[in-house]
Amino acid sequence: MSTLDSFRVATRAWLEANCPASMRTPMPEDERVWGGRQPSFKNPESKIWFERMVSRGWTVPTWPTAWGGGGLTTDEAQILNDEMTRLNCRTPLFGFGISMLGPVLLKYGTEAQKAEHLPPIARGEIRWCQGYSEPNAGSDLANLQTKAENRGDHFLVNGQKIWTSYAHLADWIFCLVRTDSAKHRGISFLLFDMRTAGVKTRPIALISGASVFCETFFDNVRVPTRNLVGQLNNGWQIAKELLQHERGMISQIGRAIGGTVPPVEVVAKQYLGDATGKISDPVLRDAVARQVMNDRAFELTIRRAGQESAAGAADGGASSMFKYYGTEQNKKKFELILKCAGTQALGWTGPDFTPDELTLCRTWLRSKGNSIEGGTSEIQLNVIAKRVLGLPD
Amino acid sequence: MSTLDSFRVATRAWLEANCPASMRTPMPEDERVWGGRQPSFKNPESKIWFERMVSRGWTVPTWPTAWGGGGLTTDEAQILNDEMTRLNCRTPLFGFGISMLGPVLLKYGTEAQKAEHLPPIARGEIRWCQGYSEPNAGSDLANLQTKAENRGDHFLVNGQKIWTSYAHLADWIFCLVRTDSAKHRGISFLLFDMRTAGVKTRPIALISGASVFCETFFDNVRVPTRNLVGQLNNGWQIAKELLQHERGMISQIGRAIGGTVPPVEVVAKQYLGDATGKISDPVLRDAVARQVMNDRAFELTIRRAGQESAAGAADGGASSMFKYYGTEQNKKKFELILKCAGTQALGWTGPDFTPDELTLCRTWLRSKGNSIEGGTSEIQLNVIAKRVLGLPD
Amino acid sequence: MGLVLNEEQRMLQRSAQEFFSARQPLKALRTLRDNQDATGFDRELWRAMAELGWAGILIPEAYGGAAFGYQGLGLILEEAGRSLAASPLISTALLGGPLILSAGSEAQKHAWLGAVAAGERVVALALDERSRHAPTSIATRAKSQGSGYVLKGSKVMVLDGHVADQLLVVARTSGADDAAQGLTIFVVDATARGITRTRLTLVDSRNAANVAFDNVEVAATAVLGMPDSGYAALAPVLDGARVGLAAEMLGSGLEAFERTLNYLKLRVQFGVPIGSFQALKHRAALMYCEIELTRSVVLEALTALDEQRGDVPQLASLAKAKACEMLELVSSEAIQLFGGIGMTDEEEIGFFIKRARVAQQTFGDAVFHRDRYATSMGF
Amino acid sequence: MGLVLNEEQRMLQRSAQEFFSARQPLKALRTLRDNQDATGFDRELWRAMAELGWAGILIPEAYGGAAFGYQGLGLILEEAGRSLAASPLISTALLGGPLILSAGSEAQKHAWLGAVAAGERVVALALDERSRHAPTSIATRAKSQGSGYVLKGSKVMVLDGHVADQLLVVARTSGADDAAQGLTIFVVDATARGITRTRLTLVDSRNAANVAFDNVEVAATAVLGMPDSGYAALAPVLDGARVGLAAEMLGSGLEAFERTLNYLKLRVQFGVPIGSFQALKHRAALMYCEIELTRSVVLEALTALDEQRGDVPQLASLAKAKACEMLELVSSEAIQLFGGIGMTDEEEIGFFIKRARVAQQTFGDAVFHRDRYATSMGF
Repeated sequence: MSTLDSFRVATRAWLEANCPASMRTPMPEDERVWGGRQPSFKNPESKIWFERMVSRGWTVPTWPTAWGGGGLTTDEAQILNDEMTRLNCRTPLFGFGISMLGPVLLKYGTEAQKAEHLPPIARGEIRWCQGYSEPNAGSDLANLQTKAENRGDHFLVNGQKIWTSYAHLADWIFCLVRTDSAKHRGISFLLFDMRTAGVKTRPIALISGASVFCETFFDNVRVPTRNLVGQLNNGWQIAKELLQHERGMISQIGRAIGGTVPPVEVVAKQYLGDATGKISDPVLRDAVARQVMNDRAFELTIRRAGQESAAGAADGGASSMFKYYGTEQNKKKFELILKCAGTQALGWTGPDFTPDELTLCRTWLRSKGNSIEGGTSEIQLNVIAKRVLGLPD
Repeated sequence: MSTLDSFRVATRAWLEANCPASMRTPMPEDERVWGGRQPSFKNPESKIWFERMVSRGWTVPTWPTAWGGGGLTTDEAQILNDEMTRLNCRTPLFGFGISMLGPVLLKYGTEAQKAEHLPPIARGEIRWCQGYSEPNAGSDLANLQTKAENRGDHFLVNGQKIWTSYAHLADWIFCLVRTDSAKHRGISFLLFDMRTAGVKTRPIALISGASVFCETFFDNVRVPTRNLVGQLNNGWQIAKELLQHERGMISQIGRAIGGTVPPVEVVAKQYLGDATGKISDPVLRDAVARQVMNDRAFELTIRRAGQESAAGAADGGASSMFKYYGTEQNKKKFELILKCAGTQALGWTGPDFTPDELTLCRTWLRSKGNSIEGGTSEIQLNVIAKRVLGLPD
Repeated sequence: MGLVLNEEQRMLQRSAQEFFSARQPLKALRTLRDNQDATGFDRELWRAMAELGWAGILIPEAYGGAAFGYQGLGLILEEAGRSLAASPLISTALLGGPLILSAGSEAQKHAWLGAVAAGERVVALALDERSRHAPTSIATRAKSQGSGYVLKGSKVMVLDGHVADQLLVVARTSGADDAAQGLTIFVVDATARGITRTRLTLVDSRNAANVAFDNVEVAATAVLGMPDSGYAALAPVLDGARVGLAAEMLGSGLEAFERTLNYLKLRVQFGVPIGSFQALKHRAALMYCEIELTRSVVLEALTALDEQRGDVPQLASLAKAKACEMLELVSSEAIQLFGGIGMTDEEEIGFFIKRARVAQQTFGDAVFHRDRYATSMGF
Repeated sequence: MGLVLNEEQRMLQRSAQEFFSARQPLKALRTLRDNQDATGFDRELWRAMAELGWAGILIPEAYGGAAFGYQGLGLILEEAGRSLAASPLISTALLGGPLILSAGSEAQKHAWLGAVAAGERVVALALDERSRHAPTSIATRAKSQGSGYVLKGSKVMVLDGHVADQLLVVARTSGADDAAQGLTIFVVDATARGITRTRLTLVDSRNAANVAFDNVEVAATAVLGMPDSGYAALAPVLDGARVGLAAEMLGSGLEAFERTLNYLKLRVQFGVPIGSFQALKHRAALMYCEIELTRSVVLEALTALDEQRGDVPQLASLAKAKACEMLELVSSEAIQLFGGIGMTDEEEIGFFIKRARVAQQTFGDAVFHRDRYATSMGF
């Protein structure tokens, strides 16, 4: 038996022995484990599962063991992933520390920074948020104005961020700040504790109701100079890498959100199905067919891109295409659901609507943000035109 | 009885007495009278009708009688138009001289130019064509490069025009030429005889088959200086006015073309109607409904613009909106007809298709040009955004 | 179409503009929403609107109305649509009053119309029973009992149903569940025994209720007009409501578009106003065309209503379908073009998309009306 | 899906690219058109294609074919679509041969397939009878007479029908006019007495004919496979043809798109390439997405055909519908973006829109296939 085969056998056995039963069921949104200084575990088994995975370093399987990771090779990590999928194991820990900051620190961080920040991320002790957008720096992110004055041993940070996800629940922030007037070459990447004096957050209510986004204000916040990641004024490079990564994540949002709402043809049948299950309105039936066919074509395209990438024929514009098409398709899906369900999909609260119907309405509204956050659809189309099609500026 | 009422009574009587029977029927394309040095009258009665109208100056009712016109007031001209419509009288004479050059000469021409050119236009003796577009001056018309060197008593014209409608049949041309390097302030408006040495035309075949368009070549063409209309280098002002006028005409093209092809719901019923006349494919039926509803809304909007303009509330962007919407709607109409008629609308020649079916196919292809000629749809949208909506450059 | 306004209409338009911008700006709806106001509109303001003659605008002077016609009401609704004003204009001025006028006996008209025109009574139409508009799919039954009837069934999306004084209930007295024949309209006291009203909290924060009828006993005099032929009286009134709603939607679309246009001119990214980007310009120009077309069909339909023309049903479907398509486009584009800020509850633009979808579904969406238009054209 | 090509497939693709660009560029179609060529394709080239193994690409080696499968044929058709090449690939390699293979007896296979694979016989499917694809709406009847049958009826849009050596005629031997049951396929000599073939001159300058059967007598041995159950054999072959045609359409869309993209980069107006205008960029990016999606579904459907998977019918409808939508968009946008020059016959881009509309109608348009997909999904 090859080493990898042995690894697979051992991993499978460990997972089967250690993953609690309820951790093998689909995860409700509110059972996600985010860690942090005040961790919450709605389902007690999620704490057990989290702790066992932390003990293996498998919250971050490919990170070095020195930093709390599992030290796995890419192949081994793939096997772990396969086996977790096979058993329907839940992801034990979520957070921007794992998905965004960790990779940045591994690439750009000093040894001291790695030692200070990576293990707490791996162990879910510190929850991170991301300070990128500002009121006047949306699509034009590099226009950010939050200022960090270099005062020798510290930076003095003043300004405002917006769309800071979970800022009100986060312990630390990684943040793009302006350290020079040159638009792209004057941006730096700073880390600081959200408890630092001068940091304030204010949650943003979205049109869909409550939200995880905040406005975050910095008033003379003192950040130790050692919390600069990478070189001074070189933060834009880091930001670009993270943005591409984020795009990929958001193009999944539609699919994830879709997961909490039944497929469009199911909703259509529920409200418009005749005795045989056929959607009784032929015009809406055609629209539903178009929707599910494009969904299928899109899924196949994502799969194809995966194969191409595995074969080394990766396409630089793929993430923009997926971000664009996935989010637009998701918006169309909800508009179509609204047409099929009629007024029953338009309830805000109250007993005359089922919980599913109320979710439909909120999720429809939330879907409108998908084509804005993480780079608008317009920006994605610009990127495709330029990078993939080579059209001139 | 008011003067206008008397005019109406007399006009009606004259039309009833003088308009031949066949001139009160719908006019096939090939019975249009264009006049010119070699006029052709396929229907002999069209010659009688033409001559009678010329004798009244009613080929150009509002032009002064001194220039061969009818000398009518706007109100009288409206009455003439009403009465001709009432009797279904055909337009006795067509041509760019009447619709385009005449108004320009009346506004910008010298007395000598009016005396030389207007009466022959009114009497249908000279057929005009329009030299505007060039291979590299399409949407960017002001980029035109056809050069007219001022040689004292004459201009020496060299260059090439394209899309010159009926150039191969025209006697004279009105033409935009470059007399200075300043893009917009270096264009002049010249008239010359198509028999002048150095003028050559070559008809253009369109994707729909034969066409009325030509390429027109000028090789050292000598044009007398007195044939300059308006001031030197001020031709762009004239051009802009004519373009707005042309736009209005082309937005009618769809409706005119539509006139030679049955309405979309009639074609759809012909190929897809069930025993009750209902279109049997519900998805295409919905598309047909959408099409005819938008057609109706568009017609109502044109009518409304007419009322607004009569009430002095004219909208500067209306002609662009009509050009844009009318031509796009016309293209959609033919695409829909193709979907309804299936392969029967895809014949090029031959006995297995009816003449109507063959016309459908050619007209579908020709409709694609509507959103290009006279300013592309893209240009119209630019104009609406700028002039009507005030969006910045 | 009656496009060029006469002096009287211009005055009406000006007073509507002033009324809604001063007394019912969009933030009034937000306040009603945030306070979870039990009524859902401002009774004070409704009385003020009635004093201006708007509650009885379609009611002849003989019955105490202002008789200003659909074109006049259209002007008011367009302005109401701009500020998304919540009021019984649709339930009572556009539907309740006119239906009593259309179907009622002289006695019934005299009994009810004066109070409607005075803004003293809210009268709601209890018609639909499904989540998509289907005006002849009526399963609510009225059975003869003694000299009167007993009503049994349930209705959804009854506009202002929770605050109505009277309900005009469309019930089946004969015929199959989806037949136009056999429907009868009853005027029923909204607090009658056996009636349960549940106020709906909809995404647009406007007013509607579901209403259940559990063996509600009504007198024979409650029948509005003739038994079994209520649909004939209802149909033209319903078309009027569709057109009136389309006028409101036109106003909402215009307002959302103008706000978006303004944002495009002010919002700077990459050193220039985002309205200078050609792709956004073209989309704005497209919206402009759709709004212009919608205005034309709404005006034509309003005129046809006042002239009681035979093509009212066709034009009503044209106006409502076009208003639905336009407003779906404009309200969606507005959010996208406002970007992140448009997703916040703090920014008002989001109220337009919420109202849009409810208005789209009310009295038939674009699919419904395209089908109806096609049928009217014989294909 | 079989995306990553193996070495054999890469060689096939290269040879197809070379063949079509060198020997059948787009101007070959123009020449056939302008010369009003009686055959409508180049027999010489067809023989060359057969020598490369393409005529018998779906035929097992045992019957003289190359057995390269649908994925191989898809590569060839995609390249053929780029140059809009006219050849019997669809009629014979994609339909005629495979239908004999699917339905025929051993004797019939041995009798016909070798000649098909050698490019010696053109075999055409005579199926449709209406102007829109309706594969079970068959009124052409085959009545028993003696030991054989008599065929009566007429067929439209028989691809290569005017030059076919044999016709595979789908005729009704029992059942109602639109039933799938009761259809029988006959192999009929194209010159048999009673057959009238009218070549169609279509807008795309490709080959099809209307064929009339006036009491055509055929022997019992002409029945391909079993009487009355021809549709079961035809259905998978027809799905293969839909996918193959979608592959051709993908190639045409790609080529039209690349030519347009190139034009956007070269054409200068207002001092800049028109491809720098954002509105055009966004439209180009949109087309790119649609082409990418089409490629995915075509590849998946080709793979499913080779693997004889159960979801072939669903994927065939997905591929054909998507190809129709994509090519309608791309071919129309191409004309608009080329501007006036695109309207001239001299510029080749117009050939794409002409071919597109015929291909869209062939074997079912997007409306047909969305309906079929919905049915297959149970809604």
